[in-house]
Amino acid sequence: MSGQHPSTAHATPSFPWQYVIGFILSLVLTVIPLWLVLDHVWKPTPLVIGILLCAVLQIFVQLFMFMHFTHGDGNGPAYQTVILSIGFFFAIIFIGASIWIMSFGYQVQ
Amino acid sequence: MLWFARFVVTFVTPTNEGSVNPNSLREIAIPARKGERAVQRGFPPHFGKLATMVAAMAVLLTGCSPEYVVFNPVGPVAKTELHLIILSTILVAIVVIPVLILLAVIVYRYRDKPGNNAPYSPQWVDSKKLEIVWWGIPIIIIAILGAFTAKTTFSLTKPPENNVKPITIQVVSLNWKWLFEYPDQKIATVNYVNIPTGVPVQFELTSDAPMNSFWIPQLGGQEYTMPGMAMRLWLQADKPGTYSGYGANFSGEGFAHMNFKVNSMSEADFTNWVNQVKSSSPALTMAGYNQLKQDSLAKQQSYSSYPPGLFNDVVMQNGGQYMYKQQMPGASDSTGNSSGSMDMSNMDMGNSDSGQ
Amino acid sequence: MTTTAHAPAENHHGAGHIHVDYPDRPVEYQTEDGALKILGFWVFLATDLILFSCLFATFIVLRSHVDGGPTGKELFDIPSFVAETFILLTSSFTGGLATFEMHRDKRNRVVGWLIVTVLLGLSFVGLEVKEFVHMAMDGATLQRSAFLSAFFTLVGTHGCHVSLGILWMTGIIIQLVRFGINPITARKVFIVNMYWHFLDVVWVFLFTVVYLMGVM
Amino acid sequence: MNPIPHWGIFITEPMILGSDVMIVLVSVAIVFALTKFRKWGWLWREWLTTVDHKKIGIMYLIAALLMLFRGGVDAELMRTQLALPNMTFLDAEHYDEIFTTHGTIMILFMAMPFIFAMFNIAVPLQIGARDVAYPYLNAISFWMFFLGALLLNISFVIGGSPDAGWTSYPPLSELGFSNGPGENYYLLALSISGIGSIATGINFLVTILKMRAPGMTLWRMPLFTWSVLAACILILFAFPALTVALALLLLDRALGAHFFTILHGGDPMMFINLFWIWGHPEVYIVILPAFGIFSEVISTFSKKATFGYGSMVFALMAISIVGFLTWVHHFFTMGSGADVNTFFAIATMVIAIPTGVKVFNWLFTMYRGRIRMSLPMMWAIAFIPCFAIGGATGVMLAVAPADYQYHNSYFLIAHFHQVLIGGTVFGMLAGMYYWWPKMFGFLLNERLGRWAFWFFNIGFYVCFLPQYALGFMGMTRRIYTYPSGLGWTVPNFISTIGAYLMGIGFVFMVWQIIYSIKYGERDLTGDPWDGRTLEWSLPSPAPHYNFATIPTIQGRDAWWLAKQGELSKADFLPAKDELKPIHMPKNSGRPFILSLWFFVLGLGLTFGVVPMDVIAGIGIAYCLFRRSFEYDTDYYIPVDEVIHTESALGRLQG
Ligand code: HEA
Ligand code: HEA
Ligand code: CUA
Ligand SMILES: [Cu+2]
Repeated sequence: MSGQHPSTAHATPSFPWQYVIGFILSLVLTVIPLWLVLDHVWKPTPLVIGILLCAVLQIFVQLFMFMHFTHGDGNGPAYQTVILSIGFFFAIIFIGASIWIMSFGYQVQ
Repeated sequence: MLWFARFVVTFVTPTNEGSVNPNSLREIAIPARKGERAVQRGFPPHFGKLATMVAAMAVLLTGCSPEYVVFNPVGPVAKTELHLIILSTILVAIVVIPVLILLAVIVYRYRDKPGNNAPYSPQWVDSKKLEIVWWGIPIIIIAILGAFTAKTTFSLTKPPENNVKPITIQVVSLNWKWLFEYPDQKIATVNYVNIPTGVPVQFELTSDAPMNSFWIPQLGGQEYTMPGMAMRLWLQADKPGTYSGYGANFSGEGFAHMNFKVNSMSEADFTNWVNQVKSSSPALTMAGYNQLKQDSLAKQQSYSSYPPGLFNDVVMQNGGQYMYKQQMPGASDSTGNSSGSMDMSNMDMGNSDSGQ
Repeated sequence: MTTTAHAPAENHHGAGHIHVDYPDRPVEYQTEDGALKILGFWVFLATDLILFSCLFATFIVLRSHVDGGPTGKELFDIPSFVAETFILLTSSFTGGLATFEMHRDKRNRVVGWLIVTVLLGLSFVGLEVKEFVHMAMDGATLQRSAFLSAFFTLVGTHGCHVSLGILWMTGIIIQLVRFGINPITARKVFIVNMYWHFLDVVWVFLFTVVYLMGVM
Repeated sequence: MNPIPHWGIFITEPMILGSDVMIVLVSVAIVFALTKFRKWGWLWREWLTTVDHKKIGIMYLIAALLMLFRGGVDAELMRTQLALPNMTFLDAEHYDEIFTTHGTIMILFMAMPFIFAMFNIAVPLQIGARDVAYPYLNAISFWMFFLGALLLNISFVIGGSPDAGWTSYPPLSELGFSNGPGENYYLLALSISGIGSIATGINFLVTILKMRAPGMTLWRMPLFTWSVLAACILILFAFPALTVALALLLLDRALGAHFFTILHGGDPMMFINLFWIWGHPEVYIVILPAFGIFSEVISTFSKKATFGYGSMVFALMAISIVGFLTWVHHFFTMGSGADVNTFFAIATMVIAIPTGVKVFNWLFTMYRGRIRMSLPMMWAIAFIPCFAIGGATGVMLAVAPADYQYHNSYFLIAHFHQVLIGGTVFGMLAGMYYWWPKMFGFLLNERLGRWAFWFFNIGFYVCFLPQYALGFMGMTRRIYTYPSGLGWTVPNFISTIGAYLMGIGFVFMVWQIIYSIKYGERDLTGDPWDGRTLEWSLPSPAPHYNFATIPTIQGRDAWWLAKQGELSKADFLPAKDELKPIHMPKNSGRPFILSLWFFVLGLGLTFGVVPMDVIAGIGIAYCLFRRSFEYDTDYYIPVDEVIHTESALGRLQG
């Protein structure tokens, strides 16, 4: 996944399509959960899953449309893809496991 | 591997009487004096003179003395735990002992001495077969150990005995003493706890001071006492006797002195004792409790009564961190947890407003 | 004998003074040092991600510990956090446009978009401060409950990140004006925008987990 | 408020005073010597402002040895107090402070700088780089660590030390129960040095990923470098959790927040959770580099490549990932639930599998090798039994229901000293002996080193084996005294003797170093151990640019292959006509000054002196701002100079 990024000024497209599309997507992905919550149609569990899903999609928008996530310097792999993936993995583990741990099964009710 | 011999001994011979300690608790509460030589006081004579290391090693090796409280369990919980300890020791020994032997042999055989004619093959640095062996054996061992661990972990959440009606004792760790309340008998004690032999005891644990840990090695393992929470620990004594209990989690200056005694006695003796406490001991008032709560050491004490609901009040005094219902006005408890299962009601966002 | 690298060139990245190791890479990657720093910044973002995840974990665990005090539902003002969200999303976009123009070597446009981004950032921080002050005046302070401690710390940490980003971006704008686009300033623009997009990602989760779930 | 009579106070205070006087005297002596020999400029130019990884490594090493001494003295004091029942040598207050600083210093300010010393000394040389990816940041890391350590150490002199254990659990560590500055010292010292650690993690990760010499593919990397890579992953994803835990506790204490207080819904258990999210990976952070060193040392001194290289690499990575899934084993007894405990118990045990594979591969590296008993190898061999037993008791601890009996007992203390000392300390000492000639250009005296080795090793077992027995006797940790009659006396007494033996071992080590500085044999070859990896192709010590020309690597253990004639040795020597000017970073005083500001900030926060904090904040901001506007950060070493240096070393070709 080495960076086949336009290397000079002249190879860059003249209109920032990628950014515009990304922006529109991010707006849509914000409006949807907002509407879902304010609209009160869904039950809590699917609602939470739904809005979290939108949030996760937003990550992808920022990473791929804005942040040049898969571009490296053209010399060797784009290591950040691996490192950030591990980072996301642990972030999920830490949050999920903390919730699980802090639920205290041995507690007297 | 010194204690290993002891495991074997414990495993094959029935355990001797559990009661151990000649010194009473009051001695512990007395501050240590300068120059007071411990050796002269209540030190079992068969230990001989302390200075000789040989004797000392012998003691460690035989280890048959009742001082090894963990190896002298007197209740089903501690016994189960001891069995796991023995099992895990044997399982890890299966790999570790060969490692030690291999190391000794290899280092001896392949040392770089002139005239050493052991083979030297610097190119031999890979072997699929061997690697499969030493990935495989640990995997098998861990699988066995893991299975036993899982089984026991779940089984210890239940009362050790199903046919006998359990009693409940509520435990509050204070700075730096232990308060025991008997909700059914309505009496309370400090720094000692009497329990009927053969009856499962449900200890409910909390703290009105920094967190501590409640540990009676001969009856079973410990559990934390934490402010704002009530935790459950099942223990049971199978034999009458006096056992040591410890505060196991550091809680400040007086922590070293947070020991207590557990007396296991027949149901009849227990009832007698309860009646005796009821008739002859003072009552624990709220003022008395507040006094007791102060940072200090304490002697053993008995109370004929205590403020009703004290335990619950202690748990709830700051809102009871995890008592969701009290805290989130308007929220319903749709999850309806039962004990021992996961309690996610206070975090599960999906359920948090199902009432609205 | 070249003993030192000289002060950055005046206008164009092709200008001779900066030591360019890889002329045919995108401008931010043209020096060895720049390439290393961009990867290093990615790694830093991974650590920052963990930092935020721990704050999120704390917030979620303490979310219900309101101690009889105000809850999220009572506190959060929907129009205000929705406005904050759209402002930040837009600023992420304008920051991206700055990177885009940088690759087209349009110094003035880069500066322009960065200024827009900074201004949006400022209004975001302004709204947030207003929100915090409002809450504090209603007695919902950091000291009131575990929930509020966690709320202010989580959202505040993000706010501090944004504020730092504003200062940093301002510094880079000045450098752009003074030195133009060259491999060094380009790398800085690129990195500060990575940072900015990352804060947008974090905010999306604040928006979802703290605010939306708070008012559910 | 204090129920326990302070009998020990008259003995203890002079001890503390004594150590303070020692510190002051040594400082005065240093100032005097520097002035007398006009060395201030030298100190500033060569050390305080250096960005050279080799010098930073040496400074880490010196700091680590000093902290080993400080933590060791703490240990000796504790062991003296515990030698007999009802001792009054230390009172509760001082004992509590001492075990807290002992644990904190040993892990954060001894083990961490020790591994960082090894990172710095060896990694760039092993992968054929001229420096790390960010030399300037590297200097910041060091000075942040150093001033963080200093902050904790002055607590004994100014204001009082922390006394809630190295784990610092709330609510004991909250304002309500610990209201002195001690706890603040702990929080700030750890935060400041923690920033440095994260920076080091980033630095070495990028260095290893991006700065390898041509031909040095990942699969040709020395195992020590691999272990550093694995440790960096652990650092990156673990340390932020510590930062958060400390910061939140600080918010509680300084601003009245309620994260971990008992009041207003705070939840102390969340601190425990966050602390161990960091804390468990932390122990693997300090062990993995030791594993790397053992791989290098065992292979070098057995004259055989490491057995099962692929497995070794895989095991390192597996440990670094699975190491993140085990943290609950430090609080099985908190009652998180049978499901939670089971999951984390099994995840913990799983670590034994890759670790065991490593042990077997080391054994089979020696098998059919030729084992030379030099000092590094002695420590490596001593490591195996010690760590195998300590790891095995770790697996026993991981059996959750059984841990209910071991938790917070001396069984636990014995376990972790066995892995920390038998693993990390032995490993770092092996590394120190191994790379010492590379660092300083002379060899350490073998005979004194052997004395140190035997005293330390025998002392170790005498000290810590009895502690397993104590655990089974119900002795809990962190008690400053115990009554007689429980059977604890004899094992404790033996243990104390062992601790003294280790102390003697350490004294021999210091003697060995001082003696060798004067009389040590010079290392003229650059390759005193008949080494295998790239660093041994360089002269000892290496020139400050490391490699005049970067060699192209054509195999694993390339230098060894070259010596065997399988590759050309000439590849590792610079050729005159290939030399180019060498691009190097400039020295800078700013890392030191920036860290000083952090130190001032820490001190100000510790005592709540707001003006101090404001000034320090401005200082920090100014340093960062200046750096951002600084473009003149590097220079070129002219070819002439390189030629001069290399031909003086007799290495130049053509
Ligand atoms: C360098 C540091 C280090 C290392 C490497 C380890 C390694 C391990 N540790 Fe340890 N540990 C600590 C430092 C370390 N630990 C510290 C400091 C504490 C206490 C902190 C405090 O409370 O203050 C602690 C506490 C601690 C606990 C908590 C106990 C309690 O508080 O009640 C547990 C429980 O599971 C545990 C388990 C393990 C395990 C399973 C390993 C494994 O990684 C070990 C793996 C190694 C082997 C198993 C040996 C080699 C293998 C073989 C020879 C072959 C295969 C073997 C088998 C199949 C059995 N450790
Ligand atoms: C890498 C980490 C590390 C290392 C190397 C050590 C080394 C030692 N430790 Fe430590 N220890 C910890 C980490 C470590 N420890 C931690 C994390 C804790 C938990 C703290 C807590 O509970 O919060 C702990 C706790 C701890 C306890 C339990 C305290 C308690 O709970 O009450 C004990 C008791 O025996 C102990 C003993 C020792 C001893 C004897 C050594 C010996 O190896 C020390 C050997 C001595 C030296 C290396 C140098 C000494 C030098 C001299 C004496 C020279 C004197 C000469 C002159 C003045 C000229 N340690
Ligand atoms: Cu810890 Cu409840
Ligand atoms: Cu651990």
